[in-house]
Amino acid sequence: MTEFLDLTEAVRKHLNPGNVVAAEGFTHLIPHAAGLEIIRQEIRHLTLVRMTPDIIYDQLIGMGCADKLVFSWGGNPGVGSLYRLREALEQGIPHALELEEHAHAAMANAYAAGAARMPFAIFKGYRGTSYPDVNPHIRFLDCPFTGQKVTAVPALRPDVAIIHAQRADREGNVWLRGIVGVQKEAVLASARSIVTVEEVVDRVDETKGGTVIPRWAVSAVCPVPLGAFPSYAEGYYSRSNAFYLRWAEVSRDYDRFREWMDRFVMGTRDFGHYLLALKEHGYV
Amino acid sequence: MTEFLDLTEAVRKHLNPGNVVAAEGFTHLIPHAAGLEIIRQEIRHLTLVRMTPDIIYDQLIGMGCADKLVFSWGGNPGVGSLYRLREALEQGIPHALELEEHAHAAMANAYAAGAARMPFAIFKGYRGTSYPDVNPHIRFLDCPFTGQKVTAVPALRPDVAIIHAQRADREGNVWLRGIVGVQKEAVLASARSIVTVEEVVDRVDETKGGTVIPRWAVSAVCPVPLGAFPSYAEGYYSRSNAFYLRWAEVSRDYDRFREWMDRFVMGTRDFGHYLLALKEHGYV
Amino acid sequence: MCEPAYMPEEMMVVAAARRLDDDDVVFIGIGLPSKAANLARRTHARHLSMIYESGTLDTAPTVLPLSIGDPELSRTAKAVVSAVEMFNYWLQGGWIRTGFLSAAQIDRFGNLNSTVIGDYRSPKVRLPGAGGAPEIAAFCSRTFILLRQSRLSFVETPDFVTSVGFLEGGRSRDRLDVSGRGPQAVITDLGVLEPHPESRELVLTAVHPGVGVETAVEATGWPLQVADPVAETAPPTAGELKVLRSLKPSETTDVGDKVSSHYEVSPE
Amino acid sequence: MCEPAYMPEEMMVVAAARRLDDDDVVFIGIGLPSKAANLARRTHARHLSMIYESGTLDTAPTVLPLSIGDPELSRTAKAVVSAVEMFNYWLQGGWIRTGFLSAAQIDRFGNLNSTVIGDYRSPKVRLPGAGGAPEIAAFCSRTFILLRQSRLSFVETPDFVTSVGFLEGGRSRDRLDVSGRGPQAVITDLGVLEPHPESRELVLTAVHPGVGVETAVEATGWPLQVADPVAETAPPTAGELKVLRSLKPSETTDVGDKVSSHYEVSPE
Repeated sequence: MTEFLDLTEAVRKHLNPGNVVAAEGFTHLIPHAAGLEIIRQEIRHLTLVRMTPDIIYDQLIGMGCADKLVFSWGGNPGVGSLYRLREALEQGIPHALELEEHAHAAMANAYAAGAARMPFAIFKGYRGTSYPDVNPHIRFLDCPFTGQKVTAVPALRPDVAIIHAQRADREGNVWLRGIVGVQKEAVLASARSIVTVEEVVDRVDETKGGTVIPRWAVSAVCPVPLGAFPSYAEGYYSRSNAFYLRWAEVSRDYDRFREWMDRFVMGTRDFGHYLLALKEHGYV
Repeated sequence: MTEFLDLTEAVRKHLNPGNVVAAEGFTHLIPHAAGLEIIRQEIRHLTLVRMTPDIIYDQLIGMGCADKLVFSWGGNPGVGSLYRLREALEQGIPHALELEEHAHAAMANAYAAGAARMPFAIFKGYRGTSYPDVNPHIRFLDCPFTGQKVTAVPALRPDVAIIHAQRADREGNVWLRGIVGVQKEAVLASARSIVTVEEVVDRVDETKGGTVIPRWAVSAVCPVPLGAFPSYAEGYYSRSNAFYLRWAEVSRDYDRFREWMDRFVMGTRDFGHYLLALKEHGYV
Repeated sequence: MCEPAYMPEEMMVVAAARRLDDDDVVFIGIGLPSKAANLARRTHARHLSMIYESGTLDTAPTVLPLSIGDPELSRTAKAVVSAVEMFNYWLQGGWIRTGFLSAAQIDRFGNLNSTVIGDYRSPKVRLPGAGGAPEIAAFCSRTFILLRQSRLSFVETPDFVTSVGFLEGGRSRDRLDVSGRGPQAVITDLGVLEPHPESRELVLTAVHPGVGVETAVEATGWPLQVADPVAETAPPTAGELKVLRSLKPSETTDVGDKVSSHYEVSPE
Repeated sequence: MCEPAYMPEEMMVVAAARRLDDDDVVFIGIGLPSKAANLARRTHARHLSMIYESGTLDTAPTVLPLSIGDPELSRTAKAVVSAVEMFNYWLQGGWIRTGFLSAAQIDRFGNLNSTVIGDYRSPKVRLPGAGGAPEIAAFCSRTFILLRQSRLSFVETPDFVTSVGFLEGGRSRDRLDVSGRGPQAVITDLGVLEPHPESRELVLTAVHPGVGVETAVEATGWPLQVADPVAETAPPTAGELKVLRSLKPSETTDVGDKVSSHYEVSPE
């Protein structure tokens, strides 16, 4: 059953060092504010899970919060590399990062299996690829009826899911619309969940579209306007493509990255102050 | 890629004797008009598949169209028995009916597996029940990662899916809203599909809610207003509970049932004339 | 103060409703469970979440739905999900706290038959079958069984097990790897049976007002264990009955006019 | 008539667009494939269905989306589905006719690497990884690969196979039980390579205007087979170029004002 919490409190209450954390968002509604709060609280030894790690995961990795990454596509969408991710893997900066690498279909099915409390998922992926050679979590089994070979991956059951949504009602029922990716599955697969929302309204339902996640499936709801920035929230604000481009500059060199993070993230007390600092320095 | 057809033509084109047919609808949007057209065309030796066979399946079975039924709950909802189904199973009237019996969870997963072109589905059902004793299509296998036992059922891959929806646009994209059951899965799992719709409109999409099935996933779209009667179409008309009650009277005795079907179904040339005849005799 | 008169079925509904909590998440079918949940939501459990098998989450019907697919349910639901999602994510996923079940037969361990009376291949009475019952029995954290008590339904050995209770009793359910804890009470028209904490055999723990223990024992097809002492259910209060009787079924409109407008052809 | 000047990338996009049919159902990523599909939809293939990996079915963007999750895509889509549904029902389900792929490395059988250059455990260059590419490669009925041709990318042995082409050639792909037929063409900045009907080895079947066969052979890291005769791609028409150059990227608005209104505190 959910409770309304300040984001700082929610992260303090639900995130512990060593947790498996899925901060999901598939090209939309990416929970940047919550990710930055994890960095601010210096929570370490995390296993980060996400289909499409982008800037916020680059930041978490660069700041040394992650021991392991479970993912299926890691890049700066439309721009290029994630330099902090690449340097972690190519040079162990700031420290080595363990990988469990998948394709999107495997991750999506693994979340769905987690949400359904299944120990594993089956699908038809990975045939003819090198992934089974480098990921021991990819196995094959035979259909008990036809003998056909199918692919199996273990279910994802994170300790904490974090997503951003457009709205919650006053009881904490969450509503999101637009591209939804695996956000619902991530929440349902996880032991705990934090949902940041653009605003709190009187009622949410699906009669005019969108998806509702009931309050009893969510641990904490935190109102954080613009909480997906530089990602977007359909109906609220658009993606800051400029920030994604500037991130390539900011993040390319480790020292520059640290300086930037120290100033804008570690040096601000919450997401609102971070945004105001970005604005002051011309980033928004 | 879809085409607009008259319901009579669509059934003639896509249904063949011996086909596996899933005319789905979970308490809503049940494709009665299409089912009656199968009866009118006397298409036999069908394997009928549906989670919740109700009146229309009772009619198909009583008229001898079905050799086999794959199902998970067979009753007259809120009323009681389906007498034609019961007499087929208890007394072989009009002929014996082979059963493949499941629980809802198994059927839903089997459709989803069919839609995903998987040979089988896994879930956690049937533990401690008698179903595996009477249904050889229920098997168990071990998780390749944890050794946990999971349940397996074969995928459903019908020859033809039939559903009813509220709307199609002029290109044949289908839109439905309200309770959706397994309709989308049934269409995607089947080799061919017929969709009857209440009306044809200029545009359908999901921006104000509902679900769209794209035209290229549907074989035929047939405008049939009231095509779900005595079931309902949310936003169009409500369920005729009175008809469900009267069906218990009409169907209890085989001869009475045959007489009724001969008069109202075999004796009318299409669904419109059937409804007019029902109206004339006080059934609506 | 004189107690109001009531029907046995009303006692069942009231007894079931009282067991629901304010923050409950309840999976319900039509009939008595729907009445019980709607009564609870209008009395002591205003935040209760009602979930119907048709895929409607957190419905708030203003009338009593006539079927699990009543449009009143989807109209007032916070979310409507597909059958696949309902069974996999919500039921098997373990999010539903309380489930209601009924059946044609029950045994001393709460195993239920709603499939067939007689032999499966040549049935005496063919019943509707499983539906979602096996999953409700397996995956709701707890279940309540609502069932009129008689030797025909409370049997030594059911002809079929559609939905599992405590299997063979004791800890035998645990080996099934199902997340639900099993039936917590069987509420009948005569009283309440609850599982013994060790043996998991159903024990008569309460009788409804005016019902003798012997009546309940007589109506049971196995030697019924009886708690000592047996409680007596508090009768329905005037308030409970008033709310219960105010629950009106949803209405439907006739399609006759629509038949005419769509299909009646004016004479050429 | 003098032919219009154009960039090599424009030739690639035009050559790709021409291969799309009016009733095509196309799975596209950002960049050249998105341009090709949008060009086709505005010229000869007005009924083409565009599907983006983010879950948007049958989108009709009025501008060129900047990412697969551009709000223009969900705003104009007929349907928006979850990632689970996209990969299971639509891609693996076999409903998508045409897929586009790219990569850092390709071999003579159209196997693609977008994962890593060098050793997987100690990479020289770590690339973004698979995303949906393995499923596009496996389950779209046919795929087109868009890739600039050079010895760095057209290699004897890729460091990793992210997405399967014709595996080891011949009928070896058939044993994988994937429904898609594999790559039908590799469209580069120099020409077009198509699989040999028997060996499935990529053969240079066309060069773009002004490109010599030798240039293409030189830019290939294996001994490139060349069709006899080699066709020459028709250059982009003025009409194609006009439409292609009219495709404008989607615009975004700055959130600066919203930062102020939500977070700027007036002095106390």
